[in-house]
Amino acid sequence: MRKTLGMAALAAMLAGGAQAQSTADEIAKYREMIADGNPAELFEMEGESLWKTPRGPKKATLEQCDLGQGPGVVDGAFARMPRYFADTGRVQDLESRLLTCMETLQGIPASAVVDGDWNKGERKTMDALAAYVVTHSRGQKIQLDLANPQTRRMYELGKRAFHYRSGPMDFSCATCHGEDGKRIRLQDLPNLTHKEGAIAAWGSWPAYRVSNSQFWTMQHRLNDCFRQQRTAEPVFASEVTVALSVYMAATAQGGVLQTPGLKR
Amino acid sequence: MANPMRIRAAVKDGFTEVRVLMSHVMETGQRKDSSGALVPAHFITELTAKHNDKVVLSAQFGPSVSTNPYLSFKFEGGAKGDKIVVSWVDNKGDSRSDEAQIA
Amino acid sequence: MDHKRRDTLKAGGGLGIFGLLVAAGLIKPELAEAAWNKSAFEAKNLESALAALGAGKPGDSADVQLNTPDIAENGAVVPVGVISKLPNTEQIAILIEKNPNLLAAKFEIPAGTAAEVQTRVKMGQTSDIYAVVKADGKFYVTKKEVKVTLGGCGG
Amino acid sequence: MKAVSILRPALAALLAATAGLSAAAGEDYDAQVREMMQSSFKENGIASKYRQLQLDFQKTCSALVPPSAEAMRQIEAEQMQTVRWPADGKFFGDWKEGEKIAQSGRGLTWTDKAGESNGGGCYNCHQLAPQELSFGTIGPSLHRYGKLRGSDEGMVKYTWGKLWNAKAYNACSQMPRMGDAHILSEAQIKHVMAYLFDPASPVNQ
Repeated sequence: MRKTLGMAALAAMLAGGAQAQSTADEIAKYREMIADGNPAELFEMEGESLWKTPRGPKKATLEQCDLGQGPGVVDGAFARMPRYFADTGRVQDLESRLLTCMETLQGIPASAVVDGDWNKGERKTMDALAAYVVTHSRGQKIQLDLANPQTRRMYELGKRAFHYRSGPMDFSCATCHGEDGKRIRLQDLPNLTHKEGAIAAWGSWPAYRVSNSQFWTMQHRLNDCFRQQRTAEPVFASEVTVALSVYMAATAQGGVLQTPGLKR
Repeated sequence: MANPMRIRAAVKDGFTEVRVLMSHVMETGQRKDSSGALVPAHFITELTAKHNDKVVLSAQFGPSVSTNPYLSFKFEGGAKGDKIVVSWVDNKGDSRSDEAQIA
Repeated sequence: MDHKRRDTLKAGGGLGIFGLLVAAGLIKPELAEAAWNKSAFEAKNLESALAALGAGKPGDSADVQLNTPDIAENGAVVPVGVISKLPNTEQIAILIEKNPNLLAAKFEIPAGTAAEVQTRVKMGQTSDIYAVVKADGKFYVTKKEVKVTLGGCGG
Repeated sequence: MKAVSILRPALAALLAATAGLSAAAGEDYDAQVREMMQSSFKENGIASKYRQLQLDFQKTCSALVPPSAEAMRQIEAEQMQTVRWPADGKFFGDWKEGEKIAQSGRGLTWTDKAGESNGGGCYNCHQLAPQELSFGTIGPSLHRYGKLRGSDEGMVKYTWGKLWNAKAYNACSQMPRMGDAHILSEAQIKHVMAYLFDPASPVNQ
């Protein structure tokens, strides 16, 4: 019985495969057509203006924010993130580092973002700021400092978190993102355990999503991955989100950033 | 107040190609919010693009145009440094006008 | 000129935003007068939309090209390009048959502007898209089906 | 309710144990990850923090090194015990209802509410009816499922069991345990069965 089942399944799979290919070609054409004129540019413009606007109780701008390349240096900063910051003693991704800058420079408490709602208030500000910063690493190579022991530790944690199955559907990140050439519905799933897929994913988030006209940071992306994975909700900028980001960015090491991206 | 547009204009083969991204919700008036209430229609109705002082395109939009509208077109002539001005108004009377130089 | 403009601005209170834009020289008066074509944009079927555009029964034309994908990954953003090879093209309209309001956009093409526009539209479901072109006072049409799919996990 | 009260002290004990371990072992990443998978998450609506705890087979199937054939067989045997056969002996419902369940990917997220009927999410991973172009490829195509495989008792029972608990046939299968994990009700699984086997179902066209 096992044998007949295998043959039948194979025949059905081959029939489905040809159709899947022509659909994939059409979807590729669709994506090419919308690639020019990414509305993420609107968020980037807003982010640049917010970066330079005095805000918060301290009425300060973010122009002295140190994203790892020195105070105020935005160019190329995202290509080296997440990274270890001595002043906070933590490995930080872009969003958690922006939280630090907003808190120390502007006096805006991190809780305004961490406990906030998506697309509202300071979390919305965060979206625009991220759009601005990542645009200034577009075209640059992903270069994580993997010699740093703290970053290395986060990589190891991230890799294990990626494969951690739990919840009512037994899913882990790897369920959908552990193999080449898979799709959910029509959506291609990058294999994040290999370099090529990791570059496709890490290298194109944050991104504008046409389905809801929103700009999504990696924090937002990961949050919604976990939602669909049916876990509890990851806390904004929590250790697991940074660890997974280190795992993805390290796997994508050397790839070129196309940030900000344009997504379904 | 509405957020600024992003306007890019470049000369190519005797034509100036203009690409515009507008920041606008383009609400259809048919969508319900989380509480089930209808979100009122809010969309750009009219747009003009000018090269120096000459209208090079005018358009009317309905609510079927996508959120954060994109538009591209091209006109004859135009030189590097010339001014392109794009203006829109929406059904609530909000408006926005931005300019860019031909690159 | 300046004099006249100042006078118009002074009277600006009653002009509304569009009037102010005209007064400020941002928009030509001709455009302001060519008000938004309410009846065309609110038309619920192809016949009445074409009638409101003054297009009647346009003839098919291979000189009107509609550039869209065959399948849209998401109905919220469907790229649509229209190119007219007809001489003296003065107007291009994009209609989506199965949308609640068919007419999506209408472009006036002055002399010197290429009869070639690209924009993005929403589609509620798989539908024919029509490009209606007015050239030399006559209307022409071409259509193409775009399939709208459901992406993502649906969760 | 009873299960929760049993779990609560167990969770506290586990957390205390993992915290101790990570401090003692230094670079015991597995223990640190178990702790992180608790501390980085918060409850939201129906998505409780207990979801962060791993069942034994989930833990085995999360290891960076794939489990041994023996460990897999053991899991499969254990999971087979969970399969509940239809109480009235009837395996098939209405394929039209089955289609709706196959199409819907809703349910059990923190934006869903308790008591809502869940979808099966079948199309997320499988091709089924040929006219639905939007299908996933994580699982094999199930187009013409009944037509190609027939509907003898063995095939019907295998399919029911696979839907109830896919881990009974493949320990680390990516497919959720539709029946065992209370994602779908018995009645819903019958509808999905009809969608797969009924000669009139679009799946078999």
